[in-house]
Amino acid sequence: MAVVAQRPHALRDIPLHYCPGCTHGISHRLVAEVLDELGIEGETIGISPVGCSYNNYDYFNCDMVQAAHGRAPAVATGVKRSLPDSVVFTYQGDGDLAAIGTAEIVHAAARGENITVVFINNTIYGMTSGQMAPTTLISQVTTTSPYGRNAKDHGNPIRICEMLATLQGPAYIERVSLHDIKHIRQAKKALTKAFRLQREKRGFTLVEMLSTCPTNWGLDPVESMNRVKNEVIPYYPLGVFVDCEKEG
Amino acid sequence: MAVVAQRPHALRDIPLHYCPGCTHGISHRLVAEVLDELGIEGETIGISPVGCSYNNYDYFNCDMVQAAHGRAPAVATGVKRSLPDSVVFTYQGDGDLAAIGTAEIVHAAARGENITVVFINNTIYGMTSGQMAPTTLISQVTTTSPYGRNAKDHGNPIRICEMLATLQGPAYIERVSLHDIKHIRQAKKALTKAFRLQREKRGFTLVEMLSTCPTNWGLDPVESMNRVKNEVIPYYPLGVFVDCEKEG
Amino acid sequence: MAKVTFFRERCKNCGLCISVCPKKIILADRESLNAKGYHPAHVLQMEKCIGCGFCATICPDCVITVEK
Amino acid sequence: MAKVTFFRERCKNCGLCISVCPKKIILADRESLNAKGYHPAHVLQMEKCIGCGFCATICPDCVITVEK
Amino acid sequence: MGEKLLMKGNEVIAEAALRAGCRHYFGYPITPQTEIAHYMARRMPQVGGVFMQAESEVAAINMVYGAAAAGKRVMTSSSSPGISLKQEGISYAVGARLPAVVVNIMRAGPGLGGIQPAQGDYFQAVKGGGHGDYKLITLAPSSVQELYEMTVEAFNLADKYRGVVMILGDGMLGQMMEVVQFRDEEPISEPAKPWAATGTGMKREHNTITSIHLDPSVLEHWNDERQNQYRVIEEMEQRFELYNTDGADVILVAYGSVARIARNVIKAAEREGIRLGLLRPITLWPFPTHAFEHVMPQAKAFLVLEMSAGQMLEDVRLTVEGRRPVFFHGRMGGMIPTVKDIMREVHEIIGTREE
Amino acid sequence: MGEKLLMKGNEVIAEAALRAGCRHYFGYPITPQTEIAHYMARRMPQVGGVFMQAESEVAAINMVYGAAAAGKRVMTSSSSPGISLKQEGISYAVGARLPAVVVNIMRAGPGLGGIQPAQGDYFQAVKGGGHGDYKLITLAPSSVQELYEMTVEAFNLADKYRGVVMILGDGMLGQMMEVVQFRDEEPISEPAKPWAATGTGMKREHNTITSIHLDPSVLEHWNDERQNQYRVIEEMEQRFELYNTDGADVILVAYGSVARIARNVIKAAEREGIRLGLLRPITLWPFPTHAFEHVMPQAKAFLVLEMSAGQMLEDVRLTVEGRRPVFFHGRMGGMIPTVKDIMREVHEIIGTREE
Amino acid sequence: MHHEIIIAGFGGQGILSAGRLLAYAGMVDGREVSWLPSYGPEMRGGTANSMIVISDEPVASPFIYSCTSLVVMNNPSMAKYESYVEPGGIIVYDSSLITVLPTRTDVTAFGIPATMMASEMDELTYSNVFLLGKIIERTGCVSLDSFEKALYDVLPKRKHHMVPEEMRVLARGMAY
Amino acid sequence: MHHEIIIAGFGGQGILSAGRLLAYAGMVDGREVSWLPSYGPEMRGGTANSMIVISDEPVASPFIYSCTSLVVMNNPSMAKYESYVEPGGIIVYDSSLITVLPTRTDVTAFGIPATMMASEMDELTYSNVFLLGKIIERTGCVSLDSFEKALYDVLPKRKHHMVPEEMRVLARGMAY
Ligand SMILES: Cc1ncc(C[n+]2csc(CCOP(=O)(O)OP(=O)(O)O)c2C)c(N)n1
Ligand SMILES: Cc1ncc(C[n+]2csc(CCOP(=O)(O)OP(=O)(O)O)c2C)c(N)n1
Ligand code: SF4
Ligand code: SF4
Ligand code: SF4
Ligand code: SF4
Ligand code: SF4
Ligand code: SF4
Ligand SMILES: [Mg+2]
Ligand SMILES: [Mg+2]
Repeated sequence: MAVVAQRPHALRDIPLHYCPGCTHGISHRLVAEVLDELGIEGETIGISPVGCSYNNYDYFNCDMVQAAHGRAPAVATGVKRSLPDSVVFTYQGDGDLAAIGTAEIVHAAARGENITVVFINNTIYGMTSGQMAPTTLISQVTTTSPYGRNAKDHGNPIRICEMLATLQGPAYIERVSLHDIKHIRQAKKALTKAFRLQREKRGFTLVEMLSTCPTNWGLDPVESMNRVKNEVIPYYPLGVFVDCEKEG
Repeated sequence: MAVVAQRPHALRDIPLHYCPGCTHGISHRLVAEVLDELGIEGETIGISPVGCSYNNYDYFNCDMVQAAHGRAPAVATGVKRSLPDSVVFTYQGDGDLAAIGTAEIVHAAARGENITVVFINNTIYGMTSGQMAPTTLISQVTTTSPYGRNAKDHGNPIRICEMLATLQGPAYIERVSLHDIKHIRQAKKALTKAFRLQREKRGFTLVEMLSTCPTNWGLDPVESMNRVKNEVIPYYPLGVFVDCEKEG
Repeated sequence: MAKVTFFRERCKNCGLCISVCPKKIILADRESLNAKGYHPAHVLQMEKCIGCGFCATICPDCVITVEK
Repeated sequence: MAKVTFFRERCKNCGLCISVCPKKIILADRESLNAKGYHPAHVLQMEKCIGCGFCATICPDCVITVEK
Repeated sequence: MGEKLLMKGNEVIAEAALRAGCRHYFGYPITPQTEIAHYMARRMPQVGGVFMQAESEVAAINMVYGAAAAGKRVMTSSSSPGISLKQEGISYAVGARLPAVVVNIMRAGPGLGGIQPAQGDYFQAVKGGGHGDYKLITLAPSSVQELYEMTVEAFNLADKYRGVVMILGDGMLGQMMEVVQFRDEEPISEPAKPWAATGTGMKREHNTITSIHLDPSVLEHWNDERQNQYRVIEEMEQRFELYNTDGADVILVAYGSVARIARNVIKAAEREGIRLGLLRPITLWPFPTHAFEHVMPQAKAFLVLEMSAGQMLEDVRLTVEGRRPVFFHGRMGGMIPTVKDIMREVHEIIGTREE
Repeated sequence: MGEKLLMKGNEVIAEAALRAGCRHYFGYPITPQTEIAHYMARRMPQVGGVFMQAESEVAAINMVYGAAAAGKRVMTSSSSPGISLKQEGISYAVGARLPAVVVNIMRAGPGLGGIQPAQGDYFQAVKGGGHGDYKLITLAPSSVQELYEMTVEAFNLADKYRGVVMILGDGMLGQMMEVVQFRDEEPISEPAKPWAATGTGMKREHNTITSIHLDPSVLEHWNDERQNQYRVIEEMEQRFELYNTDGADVILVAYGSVARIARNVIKAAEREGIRLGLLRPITLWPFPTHAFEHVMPQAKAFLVLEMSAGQMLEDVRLTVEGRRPVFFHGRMGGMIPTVKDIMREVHEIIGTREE
Repeated sequence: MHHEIIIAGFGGQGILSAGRLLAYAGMVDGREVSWLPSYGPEMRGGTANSMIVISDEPVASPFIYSCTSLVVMNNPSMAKYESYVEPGGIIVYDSSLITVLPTRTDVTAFGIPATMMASEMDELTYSNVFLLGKIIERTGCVSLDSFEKALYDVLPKRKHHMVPEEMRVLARGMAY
Repeated sequence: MHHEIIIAGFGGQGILSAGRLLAYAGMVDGREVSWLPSYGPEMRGGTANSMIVISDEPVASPFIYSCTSLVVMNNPSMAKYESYVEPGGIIVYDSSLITVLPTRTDVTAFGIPATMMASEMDELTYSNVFLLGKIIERTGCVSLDSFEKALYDVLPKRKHHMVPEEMRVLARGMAY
């Protein structure tokens, strides 16, 4: 009998601390599978964010560096400019990347920093108990938008891929979703491409993954997947925003 | 005899400290003329940046608040949310706005903060003696890109208007230039519109002014104007990027 | 025939595998609790399993190994 | 006839007004220096001035008042 | 006094700020103080105030700067790493003479550290974690009721001295629930702010808010004025509590949460017939040197207790200046000192002194 | 020793870093230290190193964190406001035990302040402007030659103790030119860094660089280890200079630029027949307490000189602990102490003591 | 009277709200009270505990090093807190989750399969109420009336209809 | 020997580079030297000064409160620094810019219309060289050979062709 699916080597065999049904676990596995399949675990350095995945340095088998909240792209820059032949990825939540870390992601992208950013957009601050993120949808209720986000007071949610796509540094930007099998597979394809392009030194790559936070959404895991499909994707269209292979 | 041109009331009658031929003086006068013409000097609060214009609080006749480097949009937010019926503008250089202040400008724009940003892009850090800015052109020599900016190491220059235009908060974004009479007049029109829209509470407005820094460019003032025309505008196309009056 | 193995102590009974199984053969084991306090997922009629791997693809906790 | 007045102590001899005057009547006064050490700009043949205001529009230092 | 309510420390800070007339709050979430923001988010819209979640701590403190410049009572709150990010902004607000309240609900450091209670930011608060010579009036409440009273006080002091006031609590204080009773009316004293940037209305000279003075003699003069003001504050605003100090063999010195544990220690010692006193600084700056003069005649030794490696310890030593022995017991990393361990120190000190 | 060169302090720092094997520099421009970046921008590409102008000071310190995590010798530099912005990052680097060198060429504060020389960031450097209990070895050179030697030293110390080392200079030191002579070869000691994140090569367990330890007992243990290490450093790494102290009536205590003025004061006093000594701390942390023990027997009084409101003063008082009178003369705002004013203080002190 | 109570288990088991209810009821009873939650970084599944002091005297430290009663809902917490219980105190634990039983002989221990019982009622949030029932029954730390008032005051309006059922669950716990 | 020299004027007048040349020449002469520039926030037009010490002994403070020689190129600097000059010292000033003449009688003052002379040569950067010439002539703080070497060492290669002209300008200053 052949193995159809099992824990990838790049993911260490310890329990994950995430809430039941949280898609952080899925994206972890996908990243690990790509490291396995491209055979790059040994040359990879991952940067952990501050957010629910703050300690994924325990989960990945490659070398890992934990970064200050929002600063993973700067830390990644420091690592990559020190070890230009390594593979460097950041793993960042939407609070981490789209709020406090805005300057760092914009400038890493603008510089065309040769790193891969795995961007987990669950439209909320998971770790600190469900505050509004820059990505929170209009009328979504959070602990800091208890009456629902409204455009007048809070502005409209930021679409990071679209914004970064105006820069010339990025080699590849795609938005994917983790809400069902088909999309999970597409997510993995996108990740694979991003890491491959990095190895080819093509520049900055980013994969945004629409994710869930069942706990702070107040929904069960399956309902959460449905929310992604029905509410999140309509605002955050899936697709490729930059592809250096298409343009060149 | 009628007066064709004279110092506007909103600009105080003291010498400016800028270098000979520096266009900061022109943009100051334009802002002041608009305050005069809209009759809003008395209700306006301006935010000074850190940059060569750090002390333009001495030059403008309206109330002024000096902000930390890059944080003018946050300071403006604090002022405007305190005095929603006032007119608030920031005046920021490209180092201030496009480097250290990236997060603040992006989020003020995303929130649709009802302020006007006067963005002085002279493709360089003037005050600190001519370092590379995020807006420095490819192959431009600066004190921190002594061999010329190159895309591989430093990335390509960031086009702020284009980037912010992807957000939904801005009501009006235009890029203008100060290199000749015709363009100076267009710049004033843009400023007038921006301030008017702010008074109408339409949201975030930004006018980027392509400017000069004769001193750090190593060119005389007239040559500097020519550089704007021949080298800067081709990379930073003039025009309107967002206009809530066109869209609605 | 396919074989699906659950690392039951790791299961958090999130229900995602249950929701994607095309054969609807995964269930939470209401009779037992793992040390974390969850009723772990398990397959009832293994013979119906087609080894599609959907369950493992969506499981956030690497609970599931699928063989075919 | 138009009249152009220069606040000569404020002038930095940047040359911008000189460059835009359609009548080419503005010049730096090589004979004199202001306290800042600049040869201030001045108009030589005021009668040629058309009062277009270009000089004042481009002057960064509010040196120039134009009347017509 | 109103009815008794069971409330969380963090929520009480928020409620107290509202009662003190604060209608502008700018913050960024961080454990263990996030409930302040949650409370503000719920209540501000109801009272016509502004709650804003900034994009970062840096933005938050600069929004505070803006609102204060506009003459408003304004507050921000955070915890250790977030407070580090605010250091430039705090220095600016002081430099521009803006009244504002900054709350630090400390957690264990350094770095990302942990989220359990600690007092490792004492130096940062009282010596100035930002650049330049400046001081923040720093209040260290020790109960939920005091969180309420000190928060109101903080706004009054900020306005009185046109400066930044810091409330220095820790995760235990912020997270615990205790009974609080609110006053029917708050003792608010908010002076006029003719210096504020509110628009000239074409009726006065323009106001400018700035912290830059390039002429060294001007900037020195500005600083001299501050230092003079600081001396006044040191004289007038010291706050402290003395408990059980008369005839005490050893005086415990502790603030905030740790002072509560010190009370348990005093009880435990009493059972053994040892008399301990507590000197509890309520203002950390100005450091309550007066309190020490009160107890110095009878004090035989001081035992400083902190959840740090010994930071307030330095201020105690500067105050005691060798006149009495000063001992220290500290825990770090989110560990909370135990009565047992402290009693062990007490025994040792008393042993030492009995020789 | 090489030939005599006339160089600017800032440029010498940069050159010294290169000689110490630093090939990674991340910074953001700010007066009065920008020449460090300019020099690096010119030289790094020539030696195959990395000069990067970051988007901000916050980004710069986090890039430093990354490069240090990757095992490289790395440096950043800034001036006061910029250093305030780096406080979170510095605390993180300490927390993750990363060796790095941070240069602060101080200017006057608070806020945007001025750009002239000051020493108002002493507390920030030696007490910890960031959150949590940590210490930075802080070096205070006083000449361009020393800027060179101390910068090399800084890298060695950072690696030796796996920590952040700060070079604390001021605008005068950074901007002045003086003659410097470089050694032909530097005394570099760079240990192996098996802990660095360089890729496992599938040959070892993965390395993790982190500053978070959520279990308080683990974090406390980590902190205890640091404190023990700090005690070792306090014992081993104190550096200071004693000049003219034998038989001195009053000992001047000054560091950095001010120590140079102190030398002028000593000359001026000599002309009046007054013998002054100079105790010059070279390490500000560890504070050179040993130096005080050397001079304590003969010292009658100490006069602390700073370009601040009195910050090192506290460490002097903590060291002297009431055994001798400690006087203070400080200037702020970018003003530089004058020989005349200091002599006036000296006269007063001597007058006092003669009674 | 002076009660020091620790409630410990996983996040999501209602560890914190159970403690809060007790403190609230204590206040209604006119006592001095404090409640201190642990706060982990994890929203679900991490260990959680809350410390409650109910006393006739002002509460010195809300953080306690020993307790008179312990409610425990998972194995790690049993391992950690068993030794905290003062001699003569009581331990109430969820026997459907706890496999490592208490070993002390100087305290009284009660096992109640609370999670299983709650799971059978299809309302997992009841599990801690069973256990609280036992504590209240054995120690009288709070009165039943105050506990009921606490439920009404603490629960959001939309959950008030559950209060009678919760009181019945409490009674089952008391009687177990 | 011990010279303390202040050169002051507007930014852009070559105040800093003139000072640097002197210090460099002093070093070539084998002296101990220091050079301390003022650094204003302004790139052009702000006031600027540089302080140079050239001595046989190690330089204590590069910051000086008085000077033996003063070169001054604008009115504000004259107002500020005239009193710095030690009795018996010298002041050399640009008489084409300075309208407020020195009033001290215990020092020797020389006015040279340096900017006008330089402007006539169409090379404004020479203005300070005229003034340096006078200082060197009166004080002998540096030797002419060293000054010439300083010019070659300090100026970028592409300006080396100007050195002979600069030396001629210097000589004119000395002779003025
Ligand atoms: C400087 C700083 N500010 C704030 C925090 C607190 N904090 C921790 S995680 C987090 C937000 C996490 O949200 P996100 O990045 O969306 O990640 P998620 O938890 O949703 O995966 C915040 C604000 C911190 N640790 N440091
Ligand atoms: C936190 C901080 N970092 C750096 C500086 C130094 N600084 C002052 S102005 C400036 C750049 C100014 O450039 P820009 O914004 O383009 O304005 P310009 O001078 O070109 O008008 C910098 C980096 C500072 N004052 N504060
Ligand atoms: S809080 Fe949300 S994002 Fe965090 S682990 Fe739980 S479900 Fe996932
Ligand atoms: S340095 Fe440049 S931007 Fe600044 S005043 Fe001079 S010319 Fe203008
Ligand atoms: S492999 Fe497919 S059919 Fe088999 S249990 Fe999993 S999801 Fe169901
Ligand atoms: S998806 Fe995984 S964790 Fe969730 S119920 Fe299935 S096996 Fe358990
Ligand atoms: S008004 Fe027109 S014509 Fe007259 S001087 Fe000015 S630019 Fe020349
Ligand atoms: S534009 Fe103004 S400053 Fe420039 S030369 Fe003309 S008058 Fe003088
Ligand atoms: Mg998130
Ligand atoms: Mg600029």
